[in-house]
Amino acid sequence: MSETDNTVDIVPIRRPVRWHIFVFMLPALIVYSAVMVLPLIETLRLSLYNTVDGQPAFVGLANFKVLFGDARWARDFWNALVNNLIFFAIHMCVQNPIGVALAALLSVPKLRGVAFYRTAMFLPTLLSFVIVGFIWKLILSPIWGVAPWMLDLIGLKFLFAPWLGKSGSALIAVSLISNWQYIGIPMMLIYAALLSIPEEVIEAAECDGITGWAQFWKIKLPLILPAIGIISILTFVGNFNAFDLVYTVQGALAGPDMSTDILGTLLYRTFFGFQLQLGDRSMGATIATVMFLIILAGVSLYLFVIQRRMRRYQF
Amino acid sequence: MGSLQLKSIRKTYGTHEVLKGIDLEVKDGEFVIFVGPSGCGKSTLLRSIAGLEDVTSGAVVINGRDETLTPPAKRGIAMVFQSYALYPHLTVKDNMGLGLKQAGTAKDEIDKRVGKASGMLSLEPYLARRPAELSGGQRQRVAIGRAIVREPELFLFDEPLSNLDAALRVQTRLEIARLHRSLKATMIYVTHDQVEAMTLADKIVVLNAGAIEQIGSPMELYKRPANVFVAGFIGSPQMNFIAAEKVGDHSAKTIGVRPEHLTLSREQGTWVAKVVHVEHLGADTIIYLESDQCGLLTARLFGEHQYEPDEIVYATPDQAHVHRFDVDDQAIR
Amino acid sequence: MGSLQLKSIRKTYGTHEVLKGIDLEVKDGEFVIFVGPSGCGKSTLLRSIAGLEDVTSGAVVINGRDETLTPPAKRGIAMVFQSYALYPHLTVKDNMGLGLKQAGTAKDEIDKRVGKASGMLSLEPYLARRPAELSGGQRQRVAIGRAIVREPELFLFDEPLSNLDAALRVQTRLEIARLHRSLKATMIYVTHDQVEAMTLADKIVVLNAGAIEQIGSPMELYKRPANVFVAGFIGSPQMNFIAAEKVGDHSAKTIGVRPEHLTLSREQGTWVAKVVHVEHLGADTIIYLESDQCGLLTARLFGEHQYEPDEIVYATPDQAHVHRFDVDDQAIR
Amino acid sequence: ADVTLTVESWRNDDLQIWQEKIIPAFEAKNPGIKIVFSPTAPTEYNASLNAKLDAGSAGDIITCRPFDASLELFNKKQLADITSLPGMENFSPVAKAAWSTDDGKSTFCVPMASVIHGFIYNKDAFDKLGISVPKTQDEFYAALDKIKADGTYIPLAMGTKDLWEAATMGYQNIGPNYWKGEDGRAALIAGKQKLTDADWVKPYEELAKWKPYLGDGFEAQTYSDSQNLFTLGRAAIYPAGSWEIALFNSQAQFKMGAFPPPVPKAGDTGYISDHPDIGVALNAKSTHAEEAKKFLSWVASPEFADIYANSLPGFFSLNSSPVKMSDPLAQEFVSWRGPYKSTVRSTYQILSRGTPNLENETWVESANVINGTDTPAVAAKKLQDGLDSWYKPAK
Amino acid sequence: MSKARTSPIRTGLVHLALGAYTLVALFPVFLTIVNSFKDRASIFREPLMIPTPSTFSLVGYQTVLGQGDFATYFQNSFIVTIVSILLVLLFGAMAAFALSEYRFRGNMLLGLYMAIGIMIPIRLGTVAILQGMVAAGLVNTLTALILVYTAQGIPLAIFILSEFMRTVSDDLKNAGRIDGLSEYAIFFRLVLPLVRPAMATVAVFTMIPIWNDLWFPLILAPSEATKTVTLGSQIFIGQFVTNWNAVLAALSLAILPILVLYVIFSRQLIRGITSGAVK
Ligand SMILES: Nc1ncnc2c1ncn2[C@@H]1O[C@H](COP(=O)(O)OP(=O)(O)OP(=O)(O)O)[C@@H](O)[C@H]1O
Ligand SMILES: Nc1ncnc2c1ncn2[C@@H]1O[C@H](COP(=O)(O)OP(=O)(O)OP(=O)(O)O)[C@@H](O)[C@H]1O
Ligand SMILES: [Mg+2]
Ligand SMILES: [Mg+2]
Repeated sequence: MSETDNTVDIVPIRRPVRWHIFVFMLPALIVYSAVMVLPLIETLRLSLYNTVDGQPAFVGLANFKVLFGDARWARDFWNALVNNLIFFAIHMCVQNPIGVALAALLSVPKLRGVAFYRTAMFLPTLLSFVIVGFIWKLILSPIWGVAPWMLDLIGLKFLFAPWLGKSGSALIAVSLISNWQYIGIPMMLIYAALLSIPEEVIEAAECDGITGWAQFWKIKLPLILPAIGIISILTFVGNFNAFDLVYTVQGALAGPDMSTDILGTLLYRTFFGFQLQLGDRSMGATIATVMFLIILAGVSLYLFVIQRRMRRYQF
Repeated sequence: MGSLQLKSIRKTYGTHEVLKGIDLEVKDGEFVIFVGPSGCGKSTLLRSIAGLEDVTSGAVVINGRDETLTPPAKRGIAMVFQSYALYPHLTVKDNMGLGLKQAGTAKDEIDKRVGKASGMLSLEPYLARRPAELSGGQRQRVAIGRAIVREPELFLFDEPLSNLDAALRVQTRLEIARLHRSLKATMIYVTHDQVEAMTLADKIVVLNAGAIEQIGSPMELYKRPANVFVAGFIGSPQMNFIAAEKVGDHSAKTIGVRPEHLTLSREQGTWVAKVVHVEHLGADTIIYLESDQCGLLTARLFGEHQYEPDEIVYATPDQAHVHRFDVDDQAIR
Repeated sequence: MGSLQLKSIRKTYGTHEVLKGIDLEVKDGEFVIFVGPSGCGKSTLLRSIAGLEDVTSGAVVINGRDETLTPPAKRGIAMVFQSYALYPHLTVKDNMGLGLKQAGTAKDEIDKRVGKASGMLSLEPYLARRPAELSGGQRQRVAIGRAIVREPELFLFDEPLSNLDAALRVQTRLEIARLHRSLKATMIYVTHDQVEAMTLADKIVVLNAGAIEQIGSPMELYKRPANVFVAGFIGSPQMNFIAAEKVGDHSAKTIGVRPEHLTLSREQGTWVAKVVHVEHLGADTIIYLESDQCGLLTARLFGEHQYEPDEIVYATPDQAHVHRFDVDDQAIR
Repeated sequence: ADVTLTVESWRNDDLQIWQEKIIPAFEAKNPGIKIVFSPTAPTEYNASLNAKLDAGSAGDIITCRPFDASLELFNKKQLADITSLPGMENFSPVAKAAWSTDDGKSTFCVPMASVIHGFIYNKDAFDKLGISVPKTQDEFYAALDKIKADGTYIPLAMGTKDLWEAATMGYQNIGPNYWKGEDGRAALIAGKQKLTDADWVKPYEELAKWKPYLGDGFEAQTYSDSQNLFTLGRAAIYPAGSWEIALFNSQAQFKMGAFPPPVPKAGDTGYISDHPDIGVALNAKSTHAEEAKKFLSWVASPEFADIYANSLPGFFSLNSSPVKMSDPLAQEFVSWRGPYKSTVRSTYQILSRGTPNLENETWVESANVINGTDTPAVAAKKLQDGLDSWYKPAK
Repeated sequence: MSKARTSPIRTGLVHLALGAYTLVALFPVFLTIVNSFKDRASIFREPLMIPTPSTFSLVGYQTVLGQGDFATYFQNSFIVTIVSILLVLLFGAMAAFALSEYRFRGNMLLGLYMAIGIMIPIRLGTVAILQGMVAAGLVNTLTALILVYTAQGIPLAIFILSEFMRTVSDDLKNAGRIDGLSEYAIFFRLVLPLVRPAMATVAVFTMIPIWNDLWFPLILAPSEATKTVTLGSQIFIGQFVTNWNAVLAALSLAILPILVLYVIFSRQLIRGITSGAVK
C-alpha cells in the first residue's frame, strides 16, 4: 500500500511532451465536446437573450434580473430551491447511509446469497420512471392502496394519510420513493470500494480486536471515504438535476400547490413549456444557468477543496 | 496463560493440501520458531492459529479451550504479518495504538506503551507519518510495534525482521527476546534466518511441505537432525552430503558433514579435492571444493584464508561430527 | 553497455531530504551493492536510477547518456521491487512474460525464458497461480523471475531475497551471481544481508542517512572501514568499540575490534571480563561479555564452546586487526 | 415512388383508429400517398415537437393543440397558412377560432374535434336511490347528500392529485354557468371583468362545497383512480369530459347517463364548455406540401368527420355538416349544443400567453380550493394578481 | 458450517437485515410484475392479489406484442445500450487515466470541464443536438443515439473511474514501466483489469439511463426501424386513457434484458479483486 497525496506538487523537471496524455484524452474530449458541451453552451447562451419585439436580442443580465427581481419568478425559484435542498437532505440522510450500510453488510466475508441480495436491491434502480411512478402511486393510493391495507393489517390504519396529496408530506414521500429507487447506486459504488480494501488489512484489524461495527467505522470507512465523497457529489448533482420522478409522480406542476416543485421541474416547465404554457427558452436557459452555477459551486467545492484534502490509499 | 495445542490441523486450498495434519504442543511461555522452505505452509499455519484461516480439519486449543471456531479477536493474540498489513490511513502512532484504544485502554497508558515500543524500535521520528511515507524496514517495525503494544499472551510473528539491516536486526531480536522474558508470553515465530532461529527459540519446528519434520531445541536440531531434510535445512552453508558407499561406509546410505566440520590442509587429509570458488566473508571463508570421490564439498573456515581456485587441497571430516543416514534418509543413531 | 553515473543526486520529500547528493560511478558489468540502515534511502536511490522517482536535482547518466528525464520504460532496466509489485490479475507465468510479450518477443522464446527462470527459482508448480495464492517467498521469487527473463543491461534489485529461507537464499544468490557472469549485465543490489553483500559484490556502497559513507570492495570495507559507522555496519555481530583512553591508547579516540578477532581464555589475556550471555549457533558461538575496563564486548568463536554466564574470562584482541578512529570517528591509518 | 407523409400527434389513444380506419380510407382514395401516424406520449408532445420543428426534422402533418400553443408555431412560421385550403369552408369561424390568428384573418389548422364537459352518472345507482337527474345547483347537492347518506357510493368521483382534474372537470365544467359563457370570457379578455369578480369567484365557492362528497383520500386520488372508481361502480357521479365516453362504454358494467352542469337557479340560461381540442396543420418545411394539402383537405371533408366522430365517440366534429353519431351517450352530450350556450375554456385564449401561466395557476388553485388550502377569494386573488402581472388588456 | 470468522448469530443478523431490505426493494417490483398479468379492473381493484384464473389476463402482453415490432425495439435498445456502454467505458477510462495518472498543467480544469456534463441536463441541448444530427444526416439512426449517450455517459465515467484509478498502486504501474510497458500498455493491461469493479459499476450506472431514456429516441430516432423499447412502450400512455396493462407488460419485459446486463456486469465486480498485489 502506498498513498498519493495530491497536495504535494512535485516540481516537474522539463519533461518531453507526453503525447499519450493527448491520445488518452482525445476521444472523450471530442465526443463530449461536440455532442454535449457545445449544444449546452448554445443553450446557456440563450440566457443572455430574449425576445424583444418579436426578435431575439441580446439583453445582458436582464433575464437574471427578472428571475430574481420579479416577485413571482423569485417565489417559484426560491420555493423550488428550498424544496430541492430538502430533497437533497433526505437523500443524504436516508439513501446514502442505508446504501453504505447495505454495501457493508454485503461485503461481510463468506456470506451466502450475496449475488441475490445485490441483484434484488439493485432492481428498483433498473426500473423506468414510468413504472416507479405508477407502482408507488398505486401502493400509496388511498383507494386501491397496498399501504393502507397493510397498515390495516397491523392495526395502524389511522396512521395512513394520502401522503402524495398533502402539501405537508408530498415532498417527503416523493423523496423517499426516489431513495427507494436509487439506493442501488451508493450501494454499488461503496461495495466496489469495499472490495478493493486488501484482505490483510482487515485481518490485521481482526487480530487487533477491531471487529464488526468498530472495524467498519475505524478501518473501512476511512478507506472508502473517497467513494463516499463521490456518492455525495453524485447525489448532489443528481438531486439538483432531478426531474423525472417528480414529473411522473406529481405531474409537471409538482403538486399539490407546488409543494414538490424542485429546480428540475421548474426548469423543464419553463424551458419546454407545459400544457398551455409555452416553452420560454430564454428564461429556461436562465434558470438552467443558475442551476448550473449552483451545481458548479458544489462540484468545485468538492474538486478543489474536499477531493484535494482527501487522502487516497493505494492498495 | 498462553499454552497452545494443535491437533492434526489440515488445510486444503481447493485440491491442494497445504497443511497435512500438524500436531504440536506449545507450553505456556515457550518461544517456538517455525522454519521451513518457502511455501511449506508456515504462514498458513500461523494464520490458522490466529483464526484467520478456517482449518479444513483439526482443532486449535488455546489454554486448554478448543478455540477452533473462536474469531481471531477473541483469541487474545497479536500477529505481525509477513506483508505488514498496516492501516494505510493511520499514522504510525495510531497504527500502534488502535487496538488498545479499541480495548478501552486509558490514553496515558496507550501513549506510554506506544512510546516504549517506538523507542525500542527506533521509530520515534516517524510517529506522525503514514505507512506510505515509510521505507520497507520502517513499515516492518511498525508492524512489530503494533503487535507488542498489545501485550497479549500469545504472539504470532511472521518473518518480522526480514527487511531489517543487520544491526537493527540484532537489536530488534534482542528486544523480542527481552519482551519474551518480561511478558512471559508465548511466542510463535516464523523466520528463515538461521541466527534468529538458533538464538531465540526454545523449540524449533521444522516444516516441510505441510508436515512437521522434526521438533527440538536449536542445538538438538543442529547436532542430531532426525533426517536428511532437517540436516540440510539447519545450518548455513548447508551440510555436505556424500554417498556413503563412495567413501567406503556400507552401514549407511548417506553421510553428512557440516562445512564447519571439515578441516583443510594443503599437505594431507582424508579426501583430495580441487578448490572451485572461495568466498571471503571477513570473519569466515567459505571454500567450495570439487572432489572426485565425494562430489561437491563446502568447507567453512574461521577467519581469513588464502586459497586460490584450482589449488589441490585435502579435506578431513571431524569424525565426531559425521552424520549418517539410512536409505529412508532417516538418521542412524 | 551498462555503465551508470550518478551526479549529486538529491531528493526531498517535502522538507525531508532523503538523498543528500549522491555521486557514484558504476562501470559496465559491475555488481554494486547498496547497504545501509533501514530508512537511509537505498530504495529511493534505486527508484531514482530507475526513473520512478523524479529527483529533485542531479543527473542520472546511463551509458554516457543523460537519462534523467527518460521514462523508465526506455532506460533498458529491470527491477525487483521491495514490495514485489506483482500484477495481481496475471498468473505467475504472465507476470514474468508480460514485459517480453510487450516487447514483441516470439512466443516460444518467451516460454523458453520463463521456463528457464522458473526452473532456476523453483517456481514451476506455481506457474498457473495468481500472486494472491502464493506464499511470501514465492511472490518474491516471481518478482525476481520477472526481472531476469528480460535480460536487460542494468538490473536493480531491492532486497530480493529477504523472504527466502536459507537454502533457497544461497541457491538464488548463486543463480544471481551466475546470471551476472553470463549476461555480463550491470547489477545494482540492495540488501541488508551481510553474506549476500560480501559474496556478491564487486563494490559495496555504504549509505547512511542519505549520504555515502564509503565505497569499496567487500574485503576493503571489512578490513579498512573508513569510519566508525562503516566499521560498525559491516560485520555481524557488530564490531566492539572501546573508548581508547580506557585501554591506555591516547593516539585515538576509539578503538574497534571485531568479535571474531577476540580470543578468549580462562587463564590469561588482555582484558578481564565476565560472561553475560552465550548464544550457540552451532557453527559458531557468540559470547557476550561485560568488562569493567571496556564495557560490553562480543566475542565470536568458531565451533562450539561451553561458557557459562558469570564465568570470568580473559579476552585478547588480535593486534593485527585492531581499528583505530579519531575524534571525528574517521579511521586512523 | 410513393410519398410518405408523417403525422405528428399526441393522440396515442387514436393509433388504432388511424391505422384501421382513417389511413386506409385516405390511401384508398389517394394512391401514391402513404400516411404514417406517429404519436408521442402527450406529456412529451409539445417539447419534442418544438425541438423537431426547430431543427427541421418534424413530420409533414402536425396535430395542433388549440389556441396559443399552435399560434406560436404559426408565428414562428413553422406552420403553413391554410386559410384558403380547399375544405376549410366546411368550418364556421367559431370552429376555426382556436386555430386562427387573433384577428381571425389566417387559419393554420384544420379543426378536427371538440370536447364537451358535463357529468356522467351511474344510472343504476340513481335508480336504486331514487334520484332524478339534477337540473339546478340545489338539486345537485340534494342528490349528492342523498348518495352520501346512503353510503353505497362515493358521491363524486374526482381527485385533486393530478390538479388538472380539479380545474378541467370541476372549474371549467361548472364555471360557464356563473361567468355566463362567452360573455364573461370576452369581458375578462377585454379587461372588463376580473377573476376576483363575484361571477368568477362563484365557481370556486361551489367547488369548495364538493369536498365532503369526494372519496377518502381524494387529495392523492389520480385521474385514473377517478375513472376506475366510477367505472367499477363505486362512485355515482363523475364530473366528465365527453372524451371519456369510449372508455366508459367499454369498462362500465352498468347503465350510464349524462347531465350538463346544473344551473344556479331554475330557469337560468345554461352554458356548456364545448371546447375545440384537436386540429391538424401543415409543417411549413414539409417537402411534400402538395400531398400534405391533399390530406388536409380530406381531413376537412365530411367523410373524415364521420369516420372520426363515430370511431371516437366524445370527440365531436367541428365540421358544419352534421355527423350522425350512433353512441347514445355521445348523442346526449351533443344534444346540449342547442339548448345550452357553448363556450370554450376560459383560460385558453390569450390569457395563458404570459408567465405566470393562467391555466397552470388555475390547476393549482382549483386543487387548493377543493383541498381547503386556499379559500375561493384567496384563490381568485392569486389568479388575478398573476394575470395582472403581465396581461394589460387596455393596451 | 460454522467458521472462526463468521459467527452464526452475526451471519443470521446480517441475513435478516439484508432480507428485510430485499423485501422492501422487491415488493413493488413484484407488484409490477404480478399486475402485468391481470386485467385492468383487477389491477386497480386488488393490486395485491396474485392473478387468479378470473383475473389472469395476458391482454397487456398481447397488446404489446401485437403493437409494433417489439423484437426490433429490443434489438435497437440492446445495440444502443451496449455500444454506448462500450464507448463510454473505453473513452471514459482513457480520459480518467490521463486525469488521474499524470500531473500536467490544467489537469484540474480539464477535470472540471469534463464534469460539466453531469451538471446540466443534456436535454437542454436538444435543439442544437438535433440540428447537428440533421446536418450530419444521422436523424433516425442508432448512431445518433449512441453518440448522444456516449457523450452523456462520459462525464460520470470519468468522475468515478478516476477516483478508483487513484487507488491502483504506483509500484504496480512502475513495475510495468520498468517492464518496458508503454503508457498505453499500462493502461490496457494493468490498470483496466485492476479497476474492473469500478468499470462494472460505471457500466451499470451508464446503462440505466440509456435503457430507460425516452427523450432522445423520441427526438432523434422515432422511426419504426430505430425505436427503442421504452419509446415503444410510450405508445400505451395516452392523453386520457393509459393502457396500464400494456405499459406494465412492456416495461416488465424491458426489465429482463437490463437485468441480465446488470447481472453480467456485477459479476465483474467480484472477479476483479486485487488483494495480494503488493505487500
Ligand atoms: N513518500 C514519502 N514521504 C516522506 N518520506 C518518505 C516517503 N517515502 C520514503 N520516505 C522516507 O525516506 C527515507 C528513505 O526511504 P527508503 O525507502 O529509500 O529507505 P530504505 O533505505 O530503502 O530503507 P529499508 O531498508 O527499510 O527499505 C525513509 O526515512 C522514509 O521514511
Ligand atoms: N489462496 C491460496 N490458494 C492456493 N494456494 C495457496 C493459497 N495461499 C497459499 N497457497 C499455497 O500454500 C502454500 C503455503 O503457503 P504459505 O504462505 O503458508 O507458505 P510459507 O511457508 O509462509 O512460505 P514463505 O516462507 O515463502 O512465506 C504455498 O505453496 C502457497 O503457494
Ligand atoms: Mg509466509
Ligand atoms: Mg527499501
